[in-house]
Amino acid sequence: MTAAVLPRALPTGRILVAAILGLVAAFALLGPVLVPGDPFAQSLMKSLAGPEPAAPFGYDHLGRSLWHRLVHALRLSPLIALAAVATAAAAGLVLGVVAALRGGWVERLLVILADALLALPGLLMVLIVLAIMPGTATGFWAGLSLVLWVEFFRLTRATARATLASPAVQAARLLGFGWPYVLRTHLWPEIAPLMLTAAAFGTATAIMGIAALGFVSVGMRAPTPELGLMMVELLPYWREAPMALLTPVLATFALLLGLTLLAGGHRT
Amino acid sequence: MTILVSRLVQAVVVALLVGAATFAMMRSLPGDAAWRIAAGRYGYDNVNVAAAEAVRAELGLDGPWLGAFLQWMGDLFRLDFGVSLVSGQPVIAEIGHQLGASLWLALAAVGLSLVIGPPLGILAGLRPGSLFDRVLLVVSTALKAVPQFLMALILILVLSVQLGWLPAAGYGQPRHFILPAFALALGLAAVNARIARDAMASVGAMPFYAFAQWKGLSRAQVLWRHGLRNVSVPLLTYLGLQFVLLVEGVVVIESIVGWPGIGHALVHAVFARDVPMVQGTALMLGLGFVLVNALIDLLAARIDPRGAR
Amino acid sequence: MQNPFRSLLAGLVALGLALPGHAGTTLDVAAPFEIQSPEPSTTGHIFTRMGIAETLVDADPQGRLLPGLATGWSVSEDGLTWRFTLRENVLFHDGTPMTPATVAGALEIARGKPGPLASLPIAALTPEPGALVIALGEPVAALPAFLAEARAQILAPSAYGPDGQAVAVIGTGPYRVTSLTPPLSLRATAFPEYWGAQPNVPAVTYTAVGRAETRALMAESGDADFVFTLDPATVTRLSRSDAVEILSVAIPRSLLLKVNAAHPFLNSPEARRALSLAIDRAGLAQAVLRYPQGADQLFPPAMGDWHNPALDPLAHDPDAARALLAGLGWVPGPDGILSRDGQRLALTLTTYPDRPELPLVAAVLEQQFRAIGVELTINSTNSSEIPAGHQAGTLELGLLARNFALIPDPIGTILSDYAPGGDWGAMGWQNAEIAALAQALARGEGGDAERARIAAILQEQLPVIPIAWYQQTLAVRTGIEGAVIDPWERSFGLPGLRFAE
Amino acid sequence: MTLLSATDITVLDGAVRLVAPVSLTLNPGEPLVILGETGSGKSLLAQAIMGTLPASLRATGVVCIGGRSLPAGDRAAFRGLWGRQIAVLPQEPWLSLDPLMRAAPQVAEAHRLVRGLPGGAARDRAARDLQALGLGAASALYPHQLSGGMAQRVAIAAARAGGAPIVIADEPTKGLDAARRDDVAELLLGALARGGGLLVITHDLALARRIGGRLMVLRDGAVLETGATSAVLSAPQAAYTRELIAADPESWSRRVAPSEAGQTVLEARDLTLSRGGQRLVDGLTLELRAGRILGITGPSGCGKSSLGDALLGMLTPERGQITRARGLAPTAFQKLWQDPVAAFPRTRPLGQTLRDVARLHAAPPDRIGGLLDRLRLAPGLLARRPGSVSGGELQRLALLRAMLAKPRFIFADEPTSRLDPITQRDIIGLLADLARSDGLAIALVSHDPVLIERVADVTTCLPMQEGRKSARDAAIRRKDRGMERPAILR
Repeated sequence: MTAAVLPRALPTGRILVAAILGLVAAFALLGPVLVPGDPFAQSLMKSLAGPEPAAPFGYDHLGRSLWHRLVHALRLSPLIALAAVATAAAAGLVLGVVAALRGGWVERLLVILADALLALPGLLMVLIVLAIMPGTATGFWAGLSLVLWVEFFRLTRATARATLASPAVQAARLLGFGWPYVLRTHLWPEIAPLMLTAAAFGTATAIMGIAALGFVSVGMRAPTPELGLMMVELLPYWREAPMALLTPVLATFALLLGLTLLAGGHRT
Repeated sequence: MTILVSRLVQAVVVALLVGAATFAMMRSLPGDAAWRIAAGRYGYDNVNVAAAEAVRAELGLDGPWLGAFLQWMGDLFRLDFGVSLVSGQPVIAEIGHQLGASLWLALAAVGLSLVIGPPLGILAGLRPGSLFDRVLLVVSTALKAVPQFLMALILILVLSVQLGWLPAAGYGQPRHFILPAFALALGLAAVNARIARDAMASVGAMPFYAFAQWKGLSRAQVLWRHGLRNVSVPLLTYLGLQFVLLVEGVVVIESIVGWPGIGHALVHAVFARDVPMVQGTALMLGLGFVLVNALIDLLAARIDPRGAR
Repeated sequence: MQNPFRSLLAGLVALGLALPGHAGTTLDVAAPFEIQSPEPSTTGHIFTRMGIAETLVDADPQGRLLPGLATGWSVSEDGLTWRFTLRENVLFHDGTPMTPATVAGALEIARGKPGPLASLPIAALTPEPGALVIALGEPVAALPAFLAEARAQILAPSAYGPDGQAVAVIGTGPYRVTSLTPPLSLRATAFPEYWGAQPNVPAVTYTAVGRAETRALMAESGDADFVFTLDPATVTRLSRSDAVEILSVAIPRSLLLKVNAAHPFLNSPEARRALSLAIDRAGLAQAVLRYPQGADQLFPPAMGDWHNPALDPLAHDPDAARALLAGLGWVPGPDGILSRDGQRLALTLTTYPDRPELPLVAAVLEQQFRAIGVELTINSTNSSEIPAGHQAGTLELGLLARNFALIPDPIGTILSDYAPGGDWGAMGWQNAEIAALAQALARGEGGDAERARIAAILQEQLPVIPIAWYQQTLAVRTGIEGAVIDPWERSFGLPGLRFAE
Repeated sequence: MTLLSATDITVLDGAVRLVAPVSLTLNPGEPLVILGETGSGKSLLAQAIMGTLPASLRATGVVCIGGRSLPAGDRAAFRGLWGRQIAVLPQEPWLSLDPLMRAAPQVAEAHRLVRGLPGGAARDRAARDLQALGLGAASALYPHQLSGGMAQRVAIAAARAGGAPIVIADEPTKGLDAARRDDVAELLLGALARGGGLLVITHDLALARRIGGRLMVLRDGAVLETGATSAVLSAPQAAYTRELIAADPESWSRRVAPSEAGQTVLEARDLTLSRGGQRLVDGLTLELRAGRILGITGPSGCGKSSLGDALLGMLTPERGQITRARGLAPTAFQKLWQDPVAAFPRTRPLGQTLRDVARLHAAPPDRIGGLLDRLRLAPGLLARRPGSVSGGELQRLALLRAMLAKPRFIFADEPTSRLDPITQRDIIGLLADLARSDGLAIALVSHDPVLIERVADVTTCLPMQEGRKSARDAAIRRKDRGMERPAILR
């Protein structure tokens, strides 16, 4: 079963990924440099007004610049998502390796825990954690980390088990190499590409989750600019200002498309 | 047999996790739980000290930590989910109402996704690398990048608001199913199609697939007799995992279109801090996953006799 | 891949369109309130609105009390004994007759639960032949108005479980419940043995739709015939549509800023007035609420004689606001935020998203207060945080929508909110004069002069800062006649509706 | 009359010619054997004749079958011949049966759908076919419940059910034990009895000898020589053919052991091993001495690899004792694997891996270079990754890596079973040299008793333990199948 039979991504995928994610990142980072402004500043007279130099994407229903709100939103969700993914990846990696190395009841316990978490819808866990944690952003971070580590754990453990039982690792052990060497030269090169895929996928999942909960009004709170929240706020004005609603919709789609492509186009 | 035992263990741990999480939720409600519950019960116009005190007296919200936890888990394992803090109805009864609505929606969505996804995926998998395969890859990738709530939003804008073809919300008639079911199904179908495509491509590259043709069977006969059955196993297994995705979608979509299902109830319960309802619904969803996957395990074992490994 | 997909889609859509609706015989109502249970103390307002349950006393759109299940009432000289003559030949939906004893029993249960009745000094409820006698510990002039409130609805004895919780809705109204599926829907059909005129529409449904956008879409797509409460943007949009008719009426509900007057930053009337001057009510009303005007005093004109047209209207004048704050010793800091004795003028505003306009208004206020150097942190949370914060003394500012017509006589709300203060009213503020005036009014003493004085004191002291007066909006499908909005939010007026031929 | 004739068949990968113009004919009753090593183009030639080439390759030439002339490039035209004119036997019978279908229906479906028998008659025919092959009891089993030989016979029955007169078998003995080889040859020859044609593609001299008929030796896509099989094998004309024949263990001369045995390196007493609850080795005693080669042989799944793990300290014996000679470093015990690619970190350049080992064992800087020379390896290989080096070279690099650790004992677990005969002889020769010159104790595992007999000083034959059949099959399956299910599930 080689790459020829299962194309992992679009042939032009890499360029597309770089272009889309680069564009979104550039916008999020450089947006306010190009056009300085405040995502919270209102000018009610400009409610739903069209684009102008100070607000290239026009204004929302409260006369806040969509350009700047979008910049803020495109920093917020990815930041929370990346923080959660980093935490989850670190936890999953460590626990996965520990489980594969130690085996026995440590492994069994971790696997049972991971399996049980797998049975619970991620958004549900995030909702419960949000209800427990004081801050919304920290709540999202904690909740998403709790949900996402399972995937990293499972990947790491499966790969580590296979790799650690492989002749290559047996050979290294027979030759007298210690575990640190084995982990570095045998395990990490096998896990790293999987981690990238899982991280891209996890980031997309996290961003979707934040937006979805924002959209049903149980996520980030107004007036924080957040993608889902922006959409639900602008939905009533669809007829008056369709572009105002489409702006966050398209931005979300671009961001998620880039991440999905980065994750490899297909994944179970 | 071992499959079922491990699923049973999974179910028990799911229950433990849900119980612990909801207990923590109960104990750590920001602000006073009695106030929250009173607000959920009596509405913002009428929540006041008197209402909050009435709730506090009724629920006995104060008490020592450990005893309360043991009591909580004990109730859980006796399948006593208690009474909704908001409505005062037994949680079981409320969920009983809502489960049906969600189940129908989920079934409609899964059915629709199976009608759309796997046939296209198998068609693409029969000719890996063909134009059709590449187009399907692009379409399914794009669809996968659209979160379900966004899909619902787009469908509502296009089908309901602009074209006026379908009701944007509501429940009770068959036409109400179409929009939410599609919103859920398109995302599922995008992934289904990929799974089916990869499975088909991989089955198609297997020696037995070529050998069946060498025996003299026609392409269609080989696909029908040897292709579909082998593709169905990974597809089925994946469907089980997809259940979580489906449930998440149901939670979000139900809230958007006002579907009186378990997902809607869950979001509401979280918002109103109706912890027994959160516990009941979460447990139902988690155990639903375990049950569905146990059934799929059994079915897969029937189709694929090679055993679980 | 396009073709099979598209034809499938088209097929399903066609299927959806081909299925028979039930238009013509059934009227579908969509409103934001969820049905929690058959319990009147939580869900009663839906049952009275839908014409399923009734109260002893009724009210017209002007707030005048009318006979309901009681045909008339009288009070003794000392104001302590009320006698309500009960309507005869009234049947509950289970076929049992309404008797003085069942009425007394229903009210007895109602006053044991949280609600306006619980606060009344009722000494005894005594059934007498053809009448109910209520003995009070002290005079309550507005007692009939209290009995017009939804939670005082009269249900049959069989509606209650042994613990007094309602287990079924068995009322006396023109509609009888055929199915009740909390939290979202309810169906009812006309009750043939109703004591009054039969409704024109034989069947009604109620659907709880929490999201304003969704309600708007349902109104637009014709999926609901009668949509209660629309968000501002929808009103603008739907008013251009031929498919629906928009009704709008001023109601006795105000959007106001609850101020912790005990807070060191806010304990002088000047400080509160400064905040008030910072608010651009007209701009806010037009841009956010899409109302023609903002509130220039607490009581809206819809409250009739409580509205005092003679008051100096509240104005928008940021310069005056800054001057007032400067007079209190506040000095602008480098970032424009005022400070005094090393303390920044930073406040937390608590509000709740149940009413979608509140977070929006909060966001606007944040900017408008910043313009006079006041920093606002918005905490949009559960609605109970406001009364809870009031009780704990931790609330600083609360943005809320206050209904002055929980009962059709605002005196009930005034008493609980401002004499001296209450969960949804004044906080850390006491005014003996208001308390005395309000209590007198409650006993049935005094009239317009007392009401005007109360309004004037509130305008001067600003324990709460009025921002806007609410309009209730309603979308009715074109072709449905007879729709009126009840400003007291007691009824949808379903029996008066008819489908045009 | 000719059953099949192929004229000027070439196979091209783009502009690269993989098979030079080759012509052949197949006559009734006279088998044709195409002999060649991996990469000789023998399989491509067969595929071109059958019309089963992968889509990325192009074929030219003409194939005449049953009176019809088909251009070799027209793949679709061959489709109608499969099962009806040509019965194609697959390389790996296990992978060629639908894993989700019982054995009998896989035969019956060809009777029904190809030959056109009604359902009941097809089932009866299939049952009789299987009965005739001694598989009566196996007809209700799934492929994973069959042994390799049984699967091979089911596949033959299924391939022939369509009634095709010509049988083409591509490496029919791949993955089978030596003992099964003769059974397969017997079956294939059975097809000839009824006037059919037989084309066998193999690298296996023994099989070629058993089949007889005519032989065609292929190398680099070109025919080196043809002739009667017995004639070619007894008096090869081409140098390459001679080399090929010489590389067959049958032709090796017996190794002469050093007269004096060295000291004992490792000793196992009353060793009993179990794995996964299965008893593998029971009460085995053996001794390994410096300079000596211990041959270990036995059927697949008898516990050869587990014995190695135990000797190397990677598996704790259930009973018995393993004693290592005093004063030896733990790293003096090394191993060679059957699949050398799996024995190296996949993504690391080989040179880097070797330098890591050299550094760990404080080997002098020129040690790697010296060993490269000694093992006849080009230094350029060091820049490559394991996947892009040939199996023979990689196995020698694995040996080099083991040598860096200054071993006293090497457990060589089927080190040549995946290699071509000539390379096999090379590697085994190197091992024998090292045993002599460096005084290494070597345990050599092979399923080929002839090879062991020629090389080993002492031989241990591990018997199959009772009740181990199913576990053995599982073990074989794990080794044989790179892939059991779609990758998604793994």
